[in-house]
Amino acid sequence: MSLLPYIAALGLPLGLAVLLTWAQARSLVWRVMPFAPLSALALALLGDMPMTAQAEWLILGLHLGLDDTSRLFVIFTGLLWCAAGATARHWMRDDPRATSFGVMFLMAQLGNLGLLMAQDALSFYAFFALMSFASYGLVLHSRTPQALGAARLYIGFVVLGELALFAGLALAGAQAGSFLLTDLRQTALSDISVALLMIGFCVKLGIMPLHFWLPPAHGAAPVPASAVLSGAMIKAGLFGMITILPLGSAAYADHGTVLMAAGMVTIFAALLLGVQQANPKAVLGFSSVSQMGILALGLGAGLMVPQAWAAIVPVLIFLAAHHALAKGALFLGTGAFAAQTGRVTRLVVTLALLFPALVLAGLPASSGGLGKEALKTALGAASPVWLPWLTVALSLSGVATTLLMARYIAMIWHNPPKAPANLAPEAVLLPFLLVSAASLALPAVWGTLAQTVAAPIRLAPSGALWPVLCGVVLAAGVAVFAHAQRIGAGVFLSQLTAPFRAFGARADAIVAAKRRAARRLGHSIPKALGETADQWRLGQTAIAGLIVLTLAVELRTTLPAETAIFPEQQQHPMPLQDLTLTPDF
Amino acid sequence: MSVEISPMILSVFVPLFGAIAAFVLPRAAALIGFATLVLTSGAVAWLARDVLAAGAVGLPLGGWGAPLGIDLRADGLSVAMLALTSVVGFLVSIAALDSLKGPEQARQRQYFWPLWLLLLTGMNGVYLSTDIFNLYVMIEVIALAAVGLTVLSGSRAALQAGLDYMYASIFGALLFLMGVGFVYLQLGRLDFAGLTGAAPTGALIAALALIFVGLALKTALFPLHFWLPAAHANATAPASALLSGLVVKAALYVVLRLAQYMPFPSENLLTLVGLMGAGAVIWGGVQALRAERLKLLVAWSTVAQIGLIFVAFARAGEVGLSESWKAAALLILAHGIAKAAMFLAAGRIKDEIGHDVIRDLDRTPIRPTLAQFTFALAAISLIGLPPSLGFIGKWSLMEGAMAAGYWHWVGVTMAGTLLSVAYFSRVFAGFLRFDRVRAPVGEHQGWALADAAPLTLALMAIGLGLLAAPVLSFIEIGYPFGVAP
Amino acid sequence: MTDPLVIFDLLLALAIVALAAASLSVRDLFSMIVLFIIFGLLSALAWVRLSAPDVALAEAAIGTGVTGALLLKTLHHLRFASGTLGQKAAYGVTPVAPVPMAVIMTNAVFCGLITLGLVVAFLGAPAAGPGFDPLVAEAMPQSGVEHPVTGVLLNFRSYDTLMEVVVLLAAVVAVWQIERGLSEAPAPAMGEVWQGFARLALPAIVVVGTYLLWVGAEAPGGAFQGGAVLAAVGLLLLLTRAYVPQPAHRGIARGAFVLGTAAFALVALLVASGGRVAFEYPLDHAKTLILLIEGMVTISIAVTLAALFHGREPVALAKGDRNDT
Amino acid sequence: MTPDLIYGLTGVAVFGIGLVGALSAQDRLRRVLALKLCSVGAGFLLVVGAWREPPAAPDPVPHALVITGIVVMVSATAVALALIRRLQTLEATDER
Amino acid sequence: MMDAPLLPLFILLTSLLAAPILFALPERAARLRTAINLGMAALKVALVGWLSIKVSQGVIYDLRFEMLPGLEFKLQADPLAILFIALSAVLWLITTIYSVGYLEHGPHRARFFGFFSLCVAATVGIALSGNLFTFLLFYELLTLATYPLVIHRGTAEALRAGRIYLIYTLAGGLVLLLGTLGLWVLAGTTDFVPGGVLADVVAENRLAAQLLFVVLIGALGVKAALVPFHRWLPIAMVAPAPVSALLHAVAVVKAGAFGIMRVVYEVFGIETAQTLGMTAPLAALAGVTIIYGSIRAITQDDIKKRLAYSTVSQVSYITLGVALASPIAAVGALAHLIHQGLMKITMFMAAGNLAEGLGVKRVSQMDGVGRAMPGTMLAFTLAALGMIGLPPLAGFVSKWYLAQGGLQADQVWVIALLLGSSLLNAIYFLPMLHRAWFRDAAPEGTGAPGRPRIGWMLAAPPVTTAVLVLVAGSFANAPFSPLEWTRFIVAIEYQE
Repeated sequence: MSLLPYIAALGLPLGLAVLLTWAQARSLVWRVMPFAPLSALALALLGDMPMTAQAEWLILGLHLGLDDTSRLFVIFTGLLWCAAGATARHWMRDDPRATSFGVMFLMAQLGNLGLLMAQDALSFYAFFALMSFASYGLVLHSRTPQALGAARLYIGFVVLGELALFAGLALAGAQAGSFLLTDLRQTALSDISVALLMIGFCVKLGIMPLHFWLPPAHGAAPVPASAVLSGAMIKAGLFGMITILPLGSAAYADHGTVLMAAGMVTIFAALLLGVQQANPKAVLGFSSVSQMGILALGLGAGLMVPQAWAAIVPVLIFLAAHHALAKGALFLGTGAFAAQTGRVTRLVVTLALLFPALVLAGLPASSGGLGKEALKTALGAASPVWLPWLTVALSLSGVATTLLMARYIAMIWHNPPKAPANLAPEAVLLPFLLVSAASLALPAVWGTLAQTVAAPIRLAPSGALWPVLCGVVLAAGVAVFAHAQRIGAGVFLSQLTAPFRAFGARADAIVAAKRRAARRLGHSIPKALGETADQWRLGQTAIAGLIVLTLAVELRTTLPAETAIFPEQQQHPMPLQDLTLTPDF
Repeated sequence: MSVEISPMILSVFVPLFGAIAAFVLPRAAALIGFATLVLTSGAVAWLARDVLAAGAVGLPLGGWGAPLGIDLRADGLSVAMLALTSVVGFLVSIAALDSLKGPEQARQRQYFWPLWLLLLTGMNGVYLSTDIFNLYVMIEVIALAAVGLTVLSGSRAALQAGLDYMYASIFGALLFLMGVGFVYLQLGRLDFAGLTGAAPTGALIAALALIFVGLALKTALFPLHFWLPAAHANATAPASALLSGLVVKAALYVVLRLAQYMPFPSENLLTLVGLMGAGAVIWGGVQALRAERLKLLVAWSTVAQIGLIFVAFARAGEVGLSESWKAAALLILAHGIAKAAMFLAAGRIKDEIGHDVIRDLDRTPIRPTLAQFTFALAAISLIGLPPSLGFIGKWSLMEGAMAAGYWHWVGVTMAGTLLSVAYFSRVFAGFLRFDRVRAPVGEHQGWALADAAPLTLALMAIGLGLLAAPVLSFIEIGYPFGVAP
Repeated sequence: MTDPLVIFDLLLALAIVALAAASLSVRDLFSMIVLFIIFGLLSALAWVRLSAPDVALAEAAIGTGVTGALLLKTLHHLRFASGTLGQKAAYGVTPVAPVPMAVIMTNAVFCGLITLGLVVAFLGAPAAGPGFDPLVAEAMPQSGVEHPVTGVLLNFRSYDTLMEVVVLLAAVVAVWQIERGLSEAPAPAMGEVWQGFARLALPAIVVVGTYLLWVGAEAPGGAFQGGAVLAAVGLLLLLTRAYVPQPAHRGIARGAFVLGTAAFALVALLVASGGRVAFEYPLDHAKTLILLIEGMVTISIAVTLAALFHGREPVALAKGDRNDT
Repeated sequence: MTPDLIYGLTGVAVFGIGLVGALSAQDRLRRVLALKLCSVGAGFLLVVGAWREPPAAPDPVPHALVITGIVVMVSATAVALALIRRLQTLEATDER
Repeated sequence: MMDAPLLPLFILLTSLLAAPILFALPERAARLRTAINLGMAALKVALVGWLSIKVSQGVIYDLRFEMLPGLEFKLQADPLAILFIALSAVLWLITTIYSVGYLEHGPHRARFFGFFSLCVAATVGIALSGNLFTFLLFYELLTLATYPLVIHRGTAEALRAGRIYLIYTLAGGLVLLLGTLGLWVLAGTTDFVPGGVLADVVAENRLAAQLLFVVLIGALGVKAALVPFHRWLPIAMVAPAPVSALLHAVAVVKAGAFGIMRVVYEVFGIETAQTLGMTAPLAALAGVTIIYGSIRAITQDDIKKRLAYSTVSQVSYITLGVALASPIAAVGALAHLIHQGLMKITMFMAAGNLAEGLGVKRVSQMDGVGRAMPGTMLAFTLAALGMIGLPPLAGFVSKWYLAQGGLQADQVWVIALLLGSSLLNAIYFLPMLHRAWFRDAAPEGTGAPGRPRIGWMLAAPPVTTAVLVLVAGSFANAPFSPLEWTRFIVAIEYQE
């Protein structure tokens, strides 16, 4: 198998990054920035799986390849990078540090795509590190104190993660006797190496308590960067676990337990932390943390019960895609929202944002709902002890996400993110809408896209509405409560009853006005009528009129046509003595 | 030789002799008048006993018998009217004793009694008559005496009102007389029995129209009410009570009677009557709402109430006439009693506080509480709240209308009731508001004899409602309208 | 029916209608009254043509004579009271806002319609309709009088007649009640000739009146006509100031007013014995009783009519008093 | 063409004329007179009703009724005129 | 014990005859008036006690006389009547004591107590009415007797309130007249018969029966203060405190609610009403009223106005219970008739005491009043907690049965409604309690300078009724408790 496709796929971002350092080519590079992952995408979409290539010659031997799993990752990651690139092109147009951003962006992209294609531990580690460190630049980009702090935190965790990963990979390689990932997967790794690997990847995933870096970083990075950070890059942690850990072959009950517990804590703790955030992107960051908790549940279950892994992994992939697209859409939407200047267009964007938000929250029949249901089903095969808890946690995670999404929607209105000064409002809309549409369409296309691993999703029930509803209701309640808190209970109550009072007052006023008018009329009309009647002596006229009327009425009724007014013969009508009148004298 | 005297002739002649005596002996007029009322009431009670015992009774005066002679006849309805007249008259007389006792009213006192007793003669005559020409003469007796009572105070307003009343009265009587002429022309006789079953011809239709309009004018049925408010509002209190409570009822009674004998109050004519009544209910109510003086308000309420009586009469059309008259009769009785009470109470209020401007009723520290209470009680009956007689009348009205499907009359009645609530509550508000009074509000001063008569009347108006069933069965004695109940 | 009489009837009818219309439309009130008096007299004539001499007499004496005198007196009073006495100018009593012509026209149209309706009704009525005549003819022998009209008035329908006297009584009570005070126009000056005429005429009129009363039993005439003629005596006495009512006479006057009513009613009541009802005079005494009643009623009528003409109750007043309310 | 027809129509006409006057006249005296005309009209009607073809005597009852009517009318007229006089006096004294 | 067939009449006469005597007494004869008042009230309680024992033994009282052909004035003492009559008798006694204290030096006492007696007579008459016609008679008498009480103060505001009251209630009465007539014409009788009298009519003339239902309920709904006819009630609270207490707890609104019961149970019959499809809309209307009244109550600062809106809400529980057409809900409704009366009268008397003793008329002035008037406020607290529905107070019992009834009738929304209403009750009552007990009085002005002097006649009645609230709730299952009596009635009405 030729290495060429891989060179094309990975060389394109690399080449562009290099070109970007050349001033003359910059504008061209920026123009094609959205298409940087295109070759990788094409490879993933068109290539026959599995396909591998190696360049033993490069460094310690570079093994690249794609299989059914990584291919899917490439697809949604690439898509997201495309959209982010398109956004970045406009976002960075007037940025003085655009070049450095572009380079870092492309490098991170290279790392991301590369690690998905890596087939050996070292290249994997390298791409992984490339991605992580390049991202540092993205996080740092704005150079604000906030960004600096976030970056500092970020880099600290990255370092920690890289160290753990490195140690883990090293140990694993030692135990497996090979650095090929396939070998690692088949080896029963020692507990410690698995633990180290888990730490490394969990830092990337942001599983608690290793999550601290994530929200600030996602909040601080520019919109296109945070979209890929949250959508694409953190999935590298998942991908790493799936490809490196010996899941499905060996049981690591303790690890699984820890991971699952952490996941569960993460789901809800992220909620608690997230709702306190004022920066909408930070809220989204916590939402990502929370969502990764869900993934952790699946991973943990897989660690605990290897038999269940086969059922779990397709779902995890789906969930990753789902989260990547939805969260990416949300981040891009945040940018799109920030780019809007008018209230109406903001409202429209908010409405559009509701779709990915609800998808994320797990609206039935959306990717969120399906994914969660599928996960539940898959987890059914795992530990029966944990199952009810998992089910509950998954369901409640819908509530949690809904709450976070509500918080997010509230916050983009309260603290609108800043957009670059001269950004055309409509420029960044297209990527956002594209990713949103992709997110919505995911359940529909997944079948054709994923083929072999799509079955659990196809079979999953559409999911329940109540978590979302609960979340909405709770959010509304909380909003009301917060509103009340802010303005004081008394004021709030009066606000609450204001419509009633207003209605009552209005009704009263209308009635009063009507009554006044009626009274005026009621006084003036009879007065005028009465006076006129007196003055014109209409009563007299009425006498005559009434006689005429009575005559007419009586003639009309008692004299039908055949009755003669001039009877020919008039009989004396009655006998003169009438006994009925004098019944008893 | 023993003189055999019928109570019927007595109930006409006793007041007549009383009037003569009161006129000849002005100093003793009050005493004579009072004694006459007692005796007349006795005669009526005697007659009522006879009627209860024997059903309708008749008396062919001169022994000739109708149609040549004139018959008197008393059935339940006539005795009920006689009783109404006696009772109300008696109580108004008591009130008059008090209200005319001042030295400055010597002249009024001197003429009040003869006129009132002549009025009584006329009314009792109407209720016993069975001859339409005799009715004409009786109506004229009533008219002259009533005009005399109207102008008793001698004020210019009263005189103007009295003159207008006089014109209307004469006019109405003349229309009636012309109608009598046509009846004679067609039938050759004038007794009620002769009217029964007569075929409708042009002459009789003309007679009907003339007589009906003449009576409508006399009873002040809208739109022929123009003379009434001023006349009743400007008369002295006892006179107002008599005029409003009793006099208009005489003409109303004749309408009822003629409807009993005249062969053709057709459906359309009844509709016309009902419409006029509805007009009266509305117009009278509206005018009462904007009346500025208490007595004027009460007078307008009379217009409305008379309208209501006619609505009751027309409530179920031609077919229902044999029942509708009872509702009308009940309302006549109710209104007679209550309105007399109300006018007397209004007079008492005016006497006590010195004016009867509704707007200023709440500015006076003097509160004739008993008179006000009486006024309120009378208003309850006039509005038609249970258990008053007015309520029973209204109940009968609406029941019949409903059963016959004449919903519009139900609507009119309800509208009239609401209007009456509205205009009477204006007065109540004046009675009960205290915050605009400058001086300390006077308390109830104890019982005043002058309040006894109106209070009794008002209590009767309320309490008779509980006795409606016997009253109803009484007026059915002799089967007016020929239908056994 | 001969032609000349029909023509006479037609002419008379035309004159009556024309006079009626003229009296209402003439501007001057005095002319109005004069035209009315002529109208009344012609009507009486018409009633003679309709073989109703009693009615004609009553109409002439009371309906036209007394009414005319009352109207003239009132007109005189009005002109005096409003300070226009002696002026010839037409006088409208109350200055009221004029009624629009449209309303008057409407009235006229309505009245025309009514009249039309009444004409139709009249034409439709039986020409020689049923009546009381057979009943009267049958009952006359028991009435105690020969003249049918008197029989009806004082026997068959004497209740009506009693009430009619009561109406008269009511009128005089009402008039005394209404009119008070001294503000009366001085009587129009009467020349010597009038005074002499009055002296001569009075006995004659009294005789005529009494005669009328007396013949009432057999021929046209009777209490009302006689009373009216006798009232003329009173009018003349009052007009010529031959008699000035004194407060002291009030009692007598009241007695005279009620005399007829009281006697009538008493008789009517007292005869009700021995199976008879009120107003049923015993056959043997019928004529006497009727004559008694007639006499009393005549006196009352005469005095009452005169009093109605005079108007107010005679009262004693200190000089300068204008009113005695 | 008999007298009853002629005078009957006369009566109705007089009644009608009186009616117009009673409704429309604004002068108090004239209204009284108009009413009197009406009563004469009514009298005509009754007298006409009583009339019989000459050899026969007329019905006496209507005659009696008309006489009663005349007396009643003169009473009413007297009262109305007294009212008018009294009112005029009051109005005149008020004005002065 | 002797049999006295005229017993209901005597009960009616104790207050009906008292009225003219009280009117006639001169203003200064205060002792005599008090003696008559209390004597009559005590006599009535005794007679009612006797009557209820007799009725529970199955004696039937039925007095009638004919007013119009076929139309009777009819008094009957059935268990339902006893329920209402006992309430009014007991509360009359208590309120009379309270009024004597309240009006000790006020003007127009003769008038006040006269109409007060008439008002109670009318209430008793309403309870004892054996047919709709008699009911109408007393219903109108009630309107007329309460009008002078509402405007007793004679101010412009009182007059205005009185006018609105009069217009609403008289219009309602007129509509009731129409309905009664309609019933008379349709059914030929107006008698109250368990199971209704209209079953036959409904079959052939469904629309007319439906119209009749709407007319009758609309007419009665005016007095029962159902939305949208409730407007008069909060306005009428300008009346003196004892009048408000009586109006809200016993007489007027209860007369309306009681009338609705009679109409639904004994004119139409619950099955017929259901067949007509009229109970569900009625229940919905009651639900709307419950919520609406509570919401409006929240923002009222005037104590009495808040209580008035609370009444709007609470009285509709009764209507709701009737309209749910389930026996258990009916038990709740009937029990609430009593319980709400006890609770609301307590609160109004307490509010009157606050106004009298401290001059406190607004919620915002209530800071620290609990310390100033502990007895009164304790009573108020008990009643308020009862209103919210805390066990073991009376309000809990009725709400519990209503909720059970809602379940029985498969109307789960009722539960939500009751919960929501309780929540709202808490929202508007608890702040009052919080202010009264947990806040310090304002240093000057609004607060109480020291312990106020109110006589025992003012202090004792609310405490008494509050104790009754506690007892009625705690001993709900004891014999002769309102609840037990209610079960007895429901067994009759549902013909079980």
